[in-house]
Amino acid sequence: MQLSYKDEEMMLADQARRYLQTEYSFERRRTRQADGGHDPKVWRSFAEFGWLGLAFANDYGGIGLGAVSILALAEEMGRALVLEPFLEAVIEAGTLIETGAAPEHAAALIKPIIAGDSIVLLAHTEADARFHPHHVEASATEKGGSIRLSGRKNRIAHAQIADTFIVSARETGGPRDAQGISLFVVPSDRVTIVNPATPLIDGTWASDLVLDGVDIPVSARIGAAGAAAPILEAARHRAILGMLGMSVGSMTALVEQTGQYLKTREQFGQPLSEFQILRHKLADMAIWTERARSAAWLAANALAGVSNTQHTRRSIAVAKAECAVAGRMVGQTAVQLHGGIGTTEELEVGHYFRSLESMGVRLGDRTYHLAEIAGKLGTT
Amino acid sequence: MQLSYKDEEMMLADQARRYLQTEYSFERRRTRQADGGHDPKVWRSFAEFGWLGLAFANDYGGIGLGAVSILALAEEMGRALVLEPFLEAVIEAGTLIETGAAPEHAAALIKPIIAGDSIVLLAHTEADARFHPHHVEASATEKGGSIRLSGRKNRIAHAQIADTFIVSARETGGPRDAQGISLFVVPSDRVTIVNPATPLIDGTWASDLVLDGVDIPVSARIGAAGAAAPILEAARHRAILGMLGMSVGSMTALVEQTGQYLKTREQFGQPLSEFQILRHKLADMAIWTERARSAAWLAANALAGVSNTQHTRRSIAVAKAECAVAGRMVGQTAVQLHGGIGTTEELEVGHYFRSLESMGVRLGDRTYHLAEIAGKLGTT
Amino acid sequence: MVAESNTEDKGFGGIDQAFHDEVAQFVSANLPADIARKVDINAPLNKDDYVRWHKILHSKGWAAPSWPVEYGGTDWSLEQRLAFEEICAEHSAPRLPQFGVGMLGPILISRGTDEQRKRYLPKILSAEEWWCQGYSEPGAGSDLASLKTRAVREGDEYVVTGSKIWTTYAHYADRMFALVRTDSSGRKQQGITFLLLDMRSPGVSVRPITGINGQHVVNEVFFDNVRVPAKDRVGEEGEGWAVAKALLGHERTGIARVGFCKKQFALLTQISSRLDITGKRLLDDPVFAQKLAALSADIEILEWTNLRVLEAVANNRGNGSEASVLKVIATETQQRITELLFEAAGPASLDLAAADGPLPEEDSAYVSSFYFDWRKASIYGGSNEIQRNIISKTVLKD
Amino acid sequence: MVAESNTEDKGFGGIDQAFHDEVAQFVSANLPADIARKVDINAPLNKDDYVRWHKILHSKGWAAPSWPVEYGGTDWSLEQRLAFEEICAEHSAPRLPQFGVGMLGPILISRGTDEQRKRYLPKILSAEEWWCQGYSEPGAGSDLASLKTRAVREGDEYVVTGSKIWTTYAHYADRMFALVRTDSSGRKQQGITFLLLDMRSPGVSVRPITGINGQHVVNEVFFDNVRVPAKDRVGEEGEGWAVAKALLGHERTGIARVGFCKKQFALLTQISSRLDITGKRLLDDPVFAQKLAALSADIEILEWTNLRVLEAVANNRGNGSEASVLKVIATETQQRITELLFEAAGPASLDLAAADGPLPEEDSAYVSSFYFDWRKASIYGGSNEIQRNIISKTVLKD
Repeated sequence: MQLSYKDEEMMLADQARRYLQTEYSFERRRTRQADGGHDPKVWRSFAEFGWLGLAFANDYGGIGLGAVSILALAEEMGRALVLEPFLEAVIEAGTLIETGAAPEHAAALIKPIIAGDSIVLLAHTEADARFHPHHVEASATEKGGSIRLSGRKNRIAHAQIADTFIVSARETGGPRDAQGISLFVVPSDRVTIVNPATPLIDGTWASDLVLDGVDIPVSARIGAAGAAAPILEAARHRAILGMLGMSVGSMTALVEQTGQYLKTREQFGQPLSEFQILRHKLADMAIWTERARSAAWLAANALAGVSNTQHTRRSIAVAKAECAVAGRMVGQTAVQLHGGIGTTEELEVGHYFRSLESMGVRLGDRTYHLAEIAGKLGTT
Repeated sequence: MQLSYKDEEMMLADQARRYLQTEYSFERRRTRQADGGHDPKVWRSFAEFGWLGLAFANDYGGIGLGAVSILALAEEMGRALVLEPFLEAVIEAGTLIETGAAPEHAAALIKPIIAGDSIVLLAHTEADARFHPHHVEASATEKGGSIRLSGRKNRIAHAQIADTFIVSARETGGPRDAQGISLFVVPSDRVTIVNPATPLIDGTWASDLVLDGVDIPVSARIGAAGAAAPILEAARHRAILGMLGMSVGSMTALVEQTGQYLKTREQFGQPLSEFQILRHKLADMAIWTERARSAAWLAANALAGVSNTQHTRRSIAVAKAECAVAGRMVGQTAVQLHGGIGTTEELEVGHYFRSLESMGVRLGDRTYHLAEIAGKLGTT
Repeated sequence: MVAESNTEDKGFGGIDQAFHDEVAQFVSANLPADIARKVDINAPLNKDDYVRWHKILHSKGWAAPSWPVEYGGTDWSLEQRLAFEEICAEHSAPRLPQFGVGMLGPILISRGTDEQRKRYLPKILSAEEWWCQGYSEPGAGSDLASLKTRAVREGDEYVVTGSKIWTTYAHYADRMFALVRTDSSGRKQQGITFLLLDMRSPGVSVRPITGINGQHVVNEVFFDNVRVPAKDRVGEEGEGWAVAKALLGHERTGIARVGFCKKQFALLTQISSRLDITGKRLLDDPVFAQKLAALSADIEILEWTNLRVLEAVANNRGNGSEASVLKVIATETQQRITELLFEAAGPASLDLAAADGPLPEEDSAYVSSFYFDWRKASIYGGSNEIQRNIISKTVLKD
Repeated sequence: MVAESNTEDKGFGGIDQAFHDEVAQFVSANLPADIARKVDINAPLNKDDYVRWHKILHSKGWAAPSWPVEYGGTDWSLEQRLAFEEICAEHSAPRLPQFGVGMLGPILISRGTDEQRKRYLPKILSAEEWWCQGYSEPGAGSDLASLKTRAVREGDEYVVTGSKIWTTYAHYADRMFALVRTDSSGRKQQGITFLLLDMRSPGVSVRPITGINGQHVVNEVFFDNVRVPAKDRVGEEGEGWAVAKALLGHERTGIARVGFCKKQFALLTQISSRLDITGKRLLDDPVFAQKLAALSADIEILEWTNLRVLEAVANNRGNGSEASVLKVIATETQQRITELLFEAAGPASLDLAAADGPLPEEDSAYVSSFYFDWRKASIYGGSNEIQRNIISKTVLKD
C-alpha cells in the first residue's frame, strides 16, 4: 500500500511543474488550443524529459515506472491543463501495445513513441456505443492472408495528428459481445478522417474515422484473434488512472485559484473571503478535492498491486464515479465563486471546469460506473 | 384554480390556531403523548368546532367543505403537532365511508363520527405490503349469508382507541391484485389487538390486528364486492392531502422557531443569526417550506377539480414526493441549527422532525412516489 | 407597477381555452421553422432571428403584452401575460431579449416624459431600435450600487466616462439605458442618474466577451467622454436608482420560465428516447427514469410556486422575498435540467458546438454548450447567495 | 502525542495477515452473542455490556492498545491500532466509550503526576472506574472555551460550582475529568484548569437528557460547591486548555469509523435482501441498488481518506485541517447510511424502538432510532460548520 509520493515521484512532479509553469502558461495554452492542442515542440520536450517512456518496460527503452508515477505526472498535467495526447498516445495506446503485442511488434511500435516520433491512438469508440466497453460494429474479415477492415469510429480525440491507429474491429459475435474483438495497427493514411477539427469541451479536437474496406496484413493484428477485450480493459484502466490524476491536479489548482480570488476581490467593502458562505463553499471544494485524491490513490494501489480482476474493476469504478462528481462540484463551485468572470473563456476557471467535465464523461460517466458497482454488490 | 386561502378558510385556520395555541401547548402535548396521543376532551372540542364534520356532505350532517379547507385545518394541526387521529378517523375513514357506502349505511356511520362519539379507522396495511396500495392477503369468504374474515393487519395507528375498523380483505385474486379487495365494517371488539401500545416515531401508538375467522354479516361490506381499490385510492389521496397540510404547518413552525432561536442564542460573542452560513441554511429551510406549500396547493387543486384519474394520481405523487424531501431537509436543518439541544426530546424541534419523517414515509415514501411518476413519464 | 397595471383577474382561475388556443395556433402557424429548431436544441440565436420573430408578434399586436393598450400593448391580465409567455416557450418560440419591451418600455411609460415616450416607444414596439442595459460594472459583482461610471453635466448634455460589463447583446444594440454616477458625495445609492444613450455616439466602444461555451453574448462597453443630451435623462438627476429599482421589484413573470423548463424537459425526453442498438431507450432505464421523474416533479413545483408568487404579489400579500425564493428554485431547476441533458447525451456531451456556422443536426448538439452557459443563471440578476441573504433577512425580520 | 508514541511503521504497507487473523479470531471467539446482536442492529448498550467486553479485552491485554506497554498498552503501530479498531467493529464488537482509555489515559501518561498515573491508570485499564468528560457547558455550543464553571482554591482543595452538559454516560461514571475556570481575567482560553473529580462527591447531581430517539445517553451535571483535592489537578492551574487541546489534536484513529460504516453497510444489505411476496429483494431494485453502490463507494473513499490522513499525520505532512476534512466526510457518510437504512426499512421505519425492555427480533428495529440519533454526528465534537470554518482557514492560509 502506498499513500503518498516517494522522493523520486516528487522529483518527477517537481520537474513537470517547473517546466509546465513556464512553458505551459495559460496564455501559451490558449494559443495551442487554437490549433487543436498539440504543439510538436512541447511533445519533443516531453520526450526529452523521458515522460513518453515513463511507463514502458526497460526492455523497450522505457523507464518502467508504475501506477503511482503515472499519477504524479498526470496530476501536474491536470494542474497545467495540458492539451497534449499524453494519456491517449502514451498511457492508453502504450498499454495496449505492451500488453497485447508480440515483443518484436511491440518494440517496433514503442520505440518511436518514446522518442516522440510517433503518435499512436486507439480507435475504438463508435457512435452507438454510449459507454459500453465492448461495443464494436466495425468488422474485420480475414481473406487470403490479409484482413479487410470496414466500419466507422467516432469522436477520436487528436486523430488529426496521429500517424498510426490501433483499430478495434470485430471478427466474430454480436455488436456488444466481449469475445470476438481484435485490435489492428493501421497507418493513419489508410483511414479517412472525417471532420478533422471538431472541437471538444476540453479544448482538443476530435474526428470520426471511416474504414472503407481497408486491407491490412494479418501481422497487423495485436494479440490473438478475437481476444482484445482484456487488453482493452487494461488500457482503459490505466487511461482512467491518468484521468484521475489529471482531475486531481485540476481540482487542486481550482481550489488554490479560487482561494486567491476570494482574498483579492472585494465586494460590499470587504474581501469576498470574509463572507462565511463563500468560505464554506471553498471548504467544500477542498473536501471534494481530498475525496478525489483518495479515489486516485485507491485506483493507483489497485493497479499497482497483485492483479485481481474483480477487485481492480470495482476500485476503478469507485474511483471514476467519485472523481466525476468531485470534479463537477469543484468546477461548478469555482465558477460560482468567481461570479460573472467565471462564466467567460477569459479566465482559466472555465477551462478547468470543462476539462473536468470531459474527464467525468470519458470512459464512462458516474452513472455508468455506479451501475458497474451496483451490478456486483456483495460479490467482493 | 385556487392559490391561497379564502376568508372562510382563514377564519377556520384562525379558530384552530387560537384553540391549539392555548389548549395544545408543547407541554400539554407531552402529557398526551405519554398516553398514546388521544385525549377525549380535545376530541370533544374538535367535534364542537365542527371540524369532525368539516369534510362530510350536508346530507350527513357535515359542513361539506372541500380540499382547501382540509388543507387549512391540517396546516394548523401540523403547526401544533396534533396527535389526534384526525386524518385517520375523519379524513381517511370518512372518505372511505362517504365514497363507498350506501347512503343509509354511510349516515349511520358518519353521524357518530361527526359528533365525536365514534372513532373509525381503516385497517388495511399488512406486514409484507411495503407501500403497495393493493397488497391484501387477509381473506374474506362468503358463506351462507355471512362473511368470514381472516388475516392480520399491521401497524394500525391509534387502534387502541377505535370502536370500529374498516377492514380490507380479499375476496378474489392474488395478494397484490387491484381487483378483488372489499371493505368491511367490523366492531373493534371482534378484532384481537396485538401490541396495543407500540410507539411510532410521530408520538402515537400503533397495534397489529388479528382477525381469526371473524364472522360478520354481508351488510357490513362497503361498496360492491371486490371493488374497493378506487375507494381506497380516494381515501388515500385525501389522507395524503391532509398530511401535506400538516407537513407544511410543521415546516412553517420550524422555520419560525429556528429563526427565533438563531436570534436569541449567542456564540463567539454574537447572536447565531449573524453567521452567514446559518442564515443561508435558514433560507434553505424557508425555500423548502415554500416548495412544500406549492406541493400542497397542487394536490389540493387536483383533488378539488374535475376528476381526472391520471392527472390526480400524478399530482398526488409529485406533491407527496416533494413534501417528503422538503420535510426531511427542513427537519434535519432545524436540528442542526439548534445544535445539541436540537438532538434532545426536550425541545419541540425533534418532535417536528420525527413527525415530518413519519409523514414522509406513511402512504408511500419519496422513492415510491417518484417511481409512480417515472412509470407514467410522457403519458400526461 | 407594471405587473399591477391591468390585472383584473387576480384570482388565477385558469386561462380560458380560447385564449390558449389562439396563442398556440398563432405561434404554430407563424414561427419560422429555422428559429423553432434553434430554440428546440438551444442553439444560439442571432439578431436577425430575434427581430424576425419580434416583427411577427408585432404584426399581431403582441410585441409588448405588458404595455397599456394606448402604447401598443394588450389588455391582458397578469395571468394571461404569464400564459402567453409560457405557451410561446412551449411552442418553441424564442424568449425575446427584454431590454426594450420588458424593461425600458415600462420605465418610460411610468417615469418618462411625453417626448421620450413618443420618441422611443414606437421603435421598441417595431423592433427598429434595439436596446441594451448598462447597469453592471467591472469589479462591482452583486454590489450593483457601487457603480463608478461618471456623467458630468455640461450645458444641455451629460458627458459620460467609464465602462459597463456583462452587457448582453451590446453588439446588436442601437441604444443603451444606463445608470451613471452624477454625484459621489452621499450614500452609494444616491447620486445615480438614469440616461438613454446612443451606441453610435463618438466615444462608445464595445469589447466582446466570449462565454465559457465559446459563444459571444455579453460585452464590455467603454465610454470615453460620450455626450448624452439632458433630455435623454429619465427621472430627475440623482434619482436613477429609484427609477431602476421600481422596475426590478415588479417584473416577475420572467423569473420562473416554466414554459422554457417544460420545453427543455421535452428535449430531454426526446434525447432519452433514442433507441440504442439493443432496442432500448435511456428513458426506460429505471435509474435514469427516476431522475427524470424527480426533475419533472421539480418543474411542476416550480410552476405552482410561480403561480402562488404571482397571485400573492398581485393581491399585495407578498413578504418581499418571493422573487428571491422563485429565483433560487427556478435557476436550480434549470441547472438541474442542463445536468440531466448533459448526462442523457452521453459521449455526445463531449462535443462543444461551434458558436456559428451551419446548424448541427443532432438534438444533443448543444447540451454541453447549454450546460456550461447556464451556470450563469445562479450568478446573474443577483447571485443565489444574494437571494439567500434576502430570504434570511425576511425570515429573521431584520 | 499518543498517535506518534509508537508508530514505527509509518509507511502503511498493509497489515500482515497474522495480526488480522488473531484479532478477528479473538473477537469472534470471545464477543458475547447478546452484545454482538445489539451492535449488529444498533440497539442501545448498557454499562454492563460495555464493561463485560472491556474486561474480555483486558484479559487479552488489548484494553488500551494506544498506551505504552509499561502502563498496560501494546507495542502496536498506528496502523495496527487502526486495524484493530476496524476489525473489532466489523466483527460486531461495540465501540467502547473512550473517556478513560482514549482520552484521560493519554493525558495522564503525558501530563499527569506519577501519583495520578498510579492511582488512576490501572482502574481505567481494568474497567473498575468509569470516567466521563466534563467539557461542554450549557450555552456554550461550539464555543468550548467560553466555559463558566468556576473552581476556587481553598487550601488543598478546589471548590467547584457550575454545570456541564452533553455529558455522555455521566450516569454510569465514577469519576469525571473536567475543565473549570480558575481565573476569568484574561482571554477566554486562559484561566482554565483541568481537574479530576469524584462523581459521588457531595454537591454533584446528574440530570438525564433524553435524546431525540427516546434514549438516555447524555446528561447535564451540576456542581454545587464540590470539593476536589488539589492533587487531582492535571497540569498547572490555568493550563487546562493546553492539556485538553494536546489530546484533541492527536487522537485521530477514532474519527472515520470505517469498520463501523462497513458493519452498517452489511446491515443495510441484510435488510435489503429480504424476499418480498413477489420473490424480489429491494437489493435488486435498480434504483435502490444504485443508491447502495454510491454509498459503498462513499465508504471506500472514506476508508482511503482515513488511511491517507493517518499516514500524513504520522509523517508530519499534515496541513492542520486533515481531522476536519475527515470528520466532515465521515459524519456525512454515516448520516447517509442512516438515511438509506431508514429507507430500506420501509414502513418499519415508523416504529420507534423502546429505550429498554427485551430486544426486538427484527433487523430493522432500530433504524429510525439510529437515524434520528445520528444527526448528532454533525453537531458534536465541533459541528461540521466549525470544521468547514477550519478548513477554509487552511485553504486561505489566514
